[in-house]
Amino acid sequence: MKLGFSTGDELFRQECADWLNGQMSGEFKDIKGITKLTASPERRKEWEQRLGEARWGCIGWPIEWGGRGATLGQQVIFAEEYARAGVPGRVNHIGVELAGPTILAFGTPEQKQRFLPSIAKGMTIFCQGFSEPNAGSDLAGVRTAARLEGGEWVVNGQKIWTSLAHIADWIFVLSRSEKGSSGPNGLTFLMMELRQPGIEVRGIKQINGDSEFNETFFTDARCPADSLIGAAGDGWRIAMGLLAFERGVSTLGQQMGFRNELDEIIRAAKENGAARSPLIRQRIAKAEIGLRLMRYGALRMLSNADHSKIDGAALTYKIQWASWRRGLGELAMDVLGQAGEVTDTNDYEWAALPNLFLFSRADTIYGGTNQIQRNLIAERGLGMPREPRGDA
Amino acid sequence: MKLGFSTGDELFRQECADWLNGQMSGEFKDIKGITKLTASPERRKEWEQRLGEARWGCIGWPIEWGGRGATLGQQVIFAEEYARAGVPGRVNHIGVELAGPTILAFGTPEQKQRFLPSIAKGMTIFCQGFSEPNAGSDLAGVRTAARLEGGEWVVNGQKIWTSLAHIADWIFVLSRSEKGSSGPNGLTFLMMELRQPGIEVRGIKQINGDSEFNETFFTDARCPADSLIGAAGDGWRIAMGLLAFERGVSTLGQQMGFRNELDEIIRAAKENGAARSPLIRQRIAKAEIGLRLMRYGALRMLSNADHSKIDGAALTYKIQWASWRRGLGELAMDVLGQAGEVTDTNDYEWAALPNLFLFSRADTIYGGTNQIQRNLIAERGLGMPREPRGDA
Amino acid sequence: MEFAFTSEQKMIAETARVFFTENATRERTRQAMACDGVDYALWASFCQELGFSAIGIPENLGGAGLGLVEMAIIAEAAGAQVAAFPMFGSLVLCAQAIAAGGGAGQREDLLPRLMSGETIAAYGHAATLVDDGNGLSGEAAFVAHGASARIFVVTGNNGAWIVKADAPGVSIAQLTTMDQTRPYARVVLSGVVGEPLAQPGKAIAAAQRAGFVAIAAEALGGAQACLDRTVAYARERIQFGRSIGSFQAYKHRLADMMIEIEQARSAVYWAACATDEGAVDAELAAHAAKSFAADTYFMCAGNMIQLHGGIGFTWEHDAHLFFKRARALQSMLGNGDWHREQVAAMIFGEMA
Amino acid sequence: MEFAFTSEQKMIAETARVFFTENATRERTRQAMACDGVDYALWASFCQELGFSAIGIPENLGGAGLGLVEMAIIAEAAGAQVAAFPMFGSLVLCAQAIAAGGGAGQREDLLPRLMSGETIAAYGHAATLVDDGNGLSGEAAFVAHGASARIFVVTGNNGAWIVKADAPGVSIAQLTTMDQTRPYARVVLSGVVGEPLAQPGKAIAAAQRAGFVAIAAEALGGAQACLDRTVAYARERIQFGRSIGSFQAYKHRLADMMIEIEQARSAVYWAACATDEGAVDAELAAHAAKSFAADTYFMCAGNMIQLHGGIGFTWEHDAHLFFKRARALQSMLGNGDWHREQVAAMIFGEMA
Repeated sequence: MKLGFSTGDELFRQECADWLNGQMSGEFKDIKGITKLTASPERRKEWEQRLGEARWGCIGWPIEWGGRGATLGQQVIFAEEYARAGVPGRVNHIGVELAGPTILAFGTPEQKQRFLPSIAKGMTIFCQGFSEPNAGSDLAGVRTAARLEGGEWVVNGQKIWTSLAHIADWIFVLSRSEKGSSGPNGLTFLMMELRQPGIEVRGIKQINGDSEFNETFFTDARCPADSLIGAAGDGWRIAMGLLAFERGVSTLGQQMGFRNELDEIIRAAKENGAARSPLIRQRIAKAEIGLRLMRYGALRMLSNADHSKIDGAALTYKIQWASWRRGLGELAMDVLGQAGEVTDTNDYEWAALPNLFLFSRADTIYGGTNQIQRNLIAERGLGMPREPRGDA
Repeated sequence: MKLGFSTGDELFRQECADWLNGQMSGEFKDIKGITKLTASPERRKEWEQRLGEARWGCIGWPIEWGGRGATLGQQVIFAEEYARAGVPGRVNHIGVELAGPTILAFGTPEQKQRFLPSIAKGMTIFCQGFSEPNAGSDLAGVRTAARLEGGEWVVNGQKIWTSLAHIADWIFVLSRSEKGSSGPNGLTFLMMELRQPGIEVRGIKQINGDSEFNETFFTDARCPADSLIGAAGDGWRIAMGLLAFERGVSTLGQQMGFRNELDEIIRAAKENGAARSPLIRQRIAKAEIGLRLMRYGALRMLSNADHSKIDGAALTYKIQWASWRRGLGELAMDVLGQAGEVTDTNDYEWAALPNLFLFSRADTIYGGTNQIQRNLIAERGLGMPREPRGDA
Repeated sequence: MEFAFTSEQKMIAETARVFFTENATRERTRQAMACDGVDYALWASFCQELGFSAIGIPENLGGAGLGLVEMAIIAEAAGAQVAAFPMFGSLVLCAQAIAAGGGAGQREDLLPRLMSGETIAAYGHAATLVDDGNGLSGEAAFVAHGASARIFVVTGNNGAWIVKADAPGVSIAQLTTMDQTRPYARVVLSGVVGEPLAQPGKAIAAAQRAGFVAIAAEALGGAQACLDRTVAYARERIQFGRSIGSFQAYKHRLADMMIEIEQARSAVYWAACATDEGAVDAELAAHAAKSFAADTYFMCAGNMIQLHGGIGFTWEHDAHLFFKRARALQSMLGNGDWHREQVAAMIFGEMA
Repeated sequence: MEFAFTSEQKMIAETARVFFTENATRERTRQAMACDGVDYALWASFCQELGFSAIGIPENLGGAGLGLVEMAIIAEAAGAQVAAFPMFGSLVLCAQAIAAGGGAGQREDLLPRLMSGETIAAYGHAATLVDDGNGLSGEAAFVAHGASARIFVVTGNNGAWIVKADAPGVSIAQLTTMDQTRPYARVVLSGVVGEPLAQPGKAIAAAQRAGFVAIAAEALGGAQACLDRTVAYARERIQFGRSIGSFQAYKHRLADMMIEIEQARSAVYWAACATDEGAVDAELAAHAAKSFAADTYFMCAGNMIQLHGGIGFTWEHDAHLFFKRARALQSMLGNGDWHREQVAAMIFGEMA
């Protein structure tokens, strides 16, 4: 058991930091420090391409597909340095962390050739179409219909919470391809071009006044017959595999973002005197401890070589960070006091901490609500009986 | 809406206080301030009889049955003054608050004559036999069997958590009188003499080293055929009615006990300096507020004339006090520090506050666990679907 | 035992409920949110047609002769709809301050105008407020509905004054505020001629007393509305082929909301009643009610979002209105920690 | 990424698990509880047969040359069985203090005796301890397994000493203790001749460091055992005609336990590893681990009682052993609030 990184790793860390800091103090200075998902989309697409050119886009991928075949340790280091340098979040994180790995695992050689290099170069931006208005956390309740017609899939239905759909080029869609099927059967996984007449994207305005999420409507939207990943009807298995990719190295980068948020709270508490309150001090200490434990939980998760055993750290990670961050938003407001409830802008645009308070209410909902997470933990982690589905 | 009591009520309060204080500084001085349920059982039976003689035993009952026909306000006042005077809890509280009211509501004229005056006089002590080892919170799972044989009920089975069974004269027993019946059907409610060869009572030693509760074993135990309350098979309805009596005036007396516990914590915090900790101060303030809200909740409950509407204050009361008191036990220990973890006695006997810490773990379990309470609140109070029974 | 509404109080509650449900609709509230957070039509009919604006003001001052219990009933009903109107600043804080601490002339001049709704008043506190002979100077940072007010009651550490919004030296900046149904303004005074209230101590005490109870009552109404609306949603929403309300995790969260709300209800009417009756524990009750009910509201509004899933954090859904109001009530007039610290000081006998 | 047990560490963990499961049985523990809280047979075989008693002591002092990670592994396994033996006082606190701060003679004399189990040592702190020339005087209030010890390490605000239990002026009173598997004694010194440790600062720092981590590890083991035993119970218990584990409220509580335990596990091995590696955040990690893991244990033990229903608060059931140990670990060597306050001071840069 070891925590420290090797000398080689530390050299690699310096290399990452140098390159990233160079970019952020040079050509991409204008996007440094952006935290909102929706800000400066065009410049951030250019940033994806710059990452791709320099082969920093998908360092964990095999070299043949545009990656560097980096070790886990190196991926961790890159994610940390990325966040430390104040680089904004990846607008193609779905392509890099979900679509790419799925294609790597389940795609045909042609699909790999078609998509992987292009994702790695930052030329193809992906978004995901999973949730539907009447099937929030319940993917098996998907109704969006796909039928094969004249060598094409024709898709009709509606997806919701399709984050980044207003930026993306492609969407992968979980659709019901067997008429009359229900539950997890008869689902198919399709990759579709987003910019086509049959697809309309509408922003969903949220509690914080911003629109990170979208609704996406499919009206006789089309894609070629070979756009499916895996076999027809195999969508459930793919979707489940894909969700499994959601945990991993990127969590450490995410945590660096959390670190920045907590540091800003600590700064604010020092400035306005809240740091003198023993009650606030306890809460800040708890937040600090929680964040550290996320880090070491993630390291345990990444160090776990025995994938046959259920990894408790991985299984509990989503609810842990989501609950932690929601609490952080409340702490932020309690540190700021009423000053956190007003903004200098005219447009209901919020500084980082009040925005954290508002947006973090979504953290415990998307990607599986806290309630769903507890079901999963109890069922997969502890072998408790599964929650029965109704037949309504 | 009014909080204050009338002048007449205040005069009555003085009368109660005078009499109770007279007893507690006179003949019953030796039992003043006792908090343990199990302490001085013989003297406390004598105290029940003294209450009965002076007609203070069941003041809310009709005059013809040994009560005073006291108003609710007077009952509240008596309960408060009873606790304020440091009088130990009633060893016949089951007779006074459960058995008596049940007989009043469902008993035959003969049963009323047989039991009510005797309970009111403190001559007949009751305990209850509801829970069973395999049917903790699930009364419909009762297995203790009763069969009619030669003009007598013959009872076999086992009850658990029969508090005060080592003191009581009578027990009321929820039994299964229809062979092969299950769930809430086929249950019968019997009143049995406790001191008979077929009934054995064994104390259950608890976490705090004491034995407030018992197991009671029935081996061909007998009672006359007319010992049933209501009709045969009607036990479920009676049991449910009886549980409804569990809330009421006595809660205010119970709260005076809580008041004493909280006051002792406040005293300890002043003495050992914990009162200087802002964290402890917050928790003590919360405890104080919680206790006050229990009081005003109980007053709302008692003031509620419209029994057709579900009374939210009544429905949420059990979980409220139980959770509050469990938290109080934790607060007590945090105020005391390690000093709360040792006792001067050789026999694992605990002072009031550490005992509160240990015993209060039971508060959220007996009389319906917190989980059962939340079911009831959601189902009865909010109309949510009922939890399905399995068929295992 | 009479700790229950009288039939007159029941009638007031029902009238208020119907009034706010019919008038403080989501459409009208959202229109008000886009401007200064005042639904002027609502305000006019509340003051002039319904006749509840005089509640809490003694009859000899032209009021309705009803007390804090009735005021709490109204605030509860308004809170249930997150009504966008300036009752809190104008009728609760300012009118109570003037009624309790104003001179005869001030009462006669101002109270009728406030009760009719003709003049909106707002209440601001500035610890640094001084009258140095050249007028009042100082800054009140978070004045609820301050940009809609024609007069202010401003309080400092040694006095309370009436200040006209259009008096020279007054500058008012409306602030973009998280709770758009009750936006704050920053009010800066530089050498402003104010009219001192005759008995500032009494005025401030009355405003606080009423303010704590009104906030608590509003929070109670809001919390109950969060529960009611979530219960309604639970009845119709199907997930995993089952009514979502059939999931025990869901049910138990609703139960937890109800448990807190029932206590908040006891707190609000205890505080209101104790104040009206002049009970010895009235002050403790007000601190208890303010802190407990605001926390209950925040908990319920947070749960409302969570239990609605994704739709719950959209702008379109009303959940965020409750959530933001709940947050505002937590931090107004002292946060929960501060109120509990007051309670602790009373418990430990550290206050007179 | 090597933040996982090596194969040697896995072997130690498995050996320890088997050892404590087989030896620290409920029957033997209850026998020890009725006396001085020491299962002497367990103690002897732990020290002499298993050979883990030298863990945490450097090889040049006769130890096993393994570090806090290995010590945490052992403490975790012992905690899972609420083992009644004096490892914590004797091997963690005292041996670490002597190894780090004792003179050469003290180490050579005492460490072998402690590691062999022949001598039990206990550790006490007395803020008022003074050596006024006539010997040491003062009182250490809560000395774990103090009545079973032959020697003490006692620390005051300006020193640390070895004191023999049978030295003139030492009086030891065993106290009836809530956690009977680790009873406290009150040790009063009146003019006792003690032997000062050569480097008291180092000794105290080492004892604390190891103590915080060992408590955290023990808490982790206990918490996991509470979860494991409750999961086993959930599998067999039927209520309302259903497996009780099929109730979502029940499942979710188990899940909540697991969520905390996984974090506690990260905390314990982060703190152990950071200390072994001399990382800059080692001290913060130790405070974090002690407070977080002890709170986790208490939460899990409380849930264990609750989820077992009535049987859970009987003396007969083992739940109370876990519950009482959890409480003891919360208050030992500084409660959670204190440890978090240390973390806050580090965060705000108030410490050197």
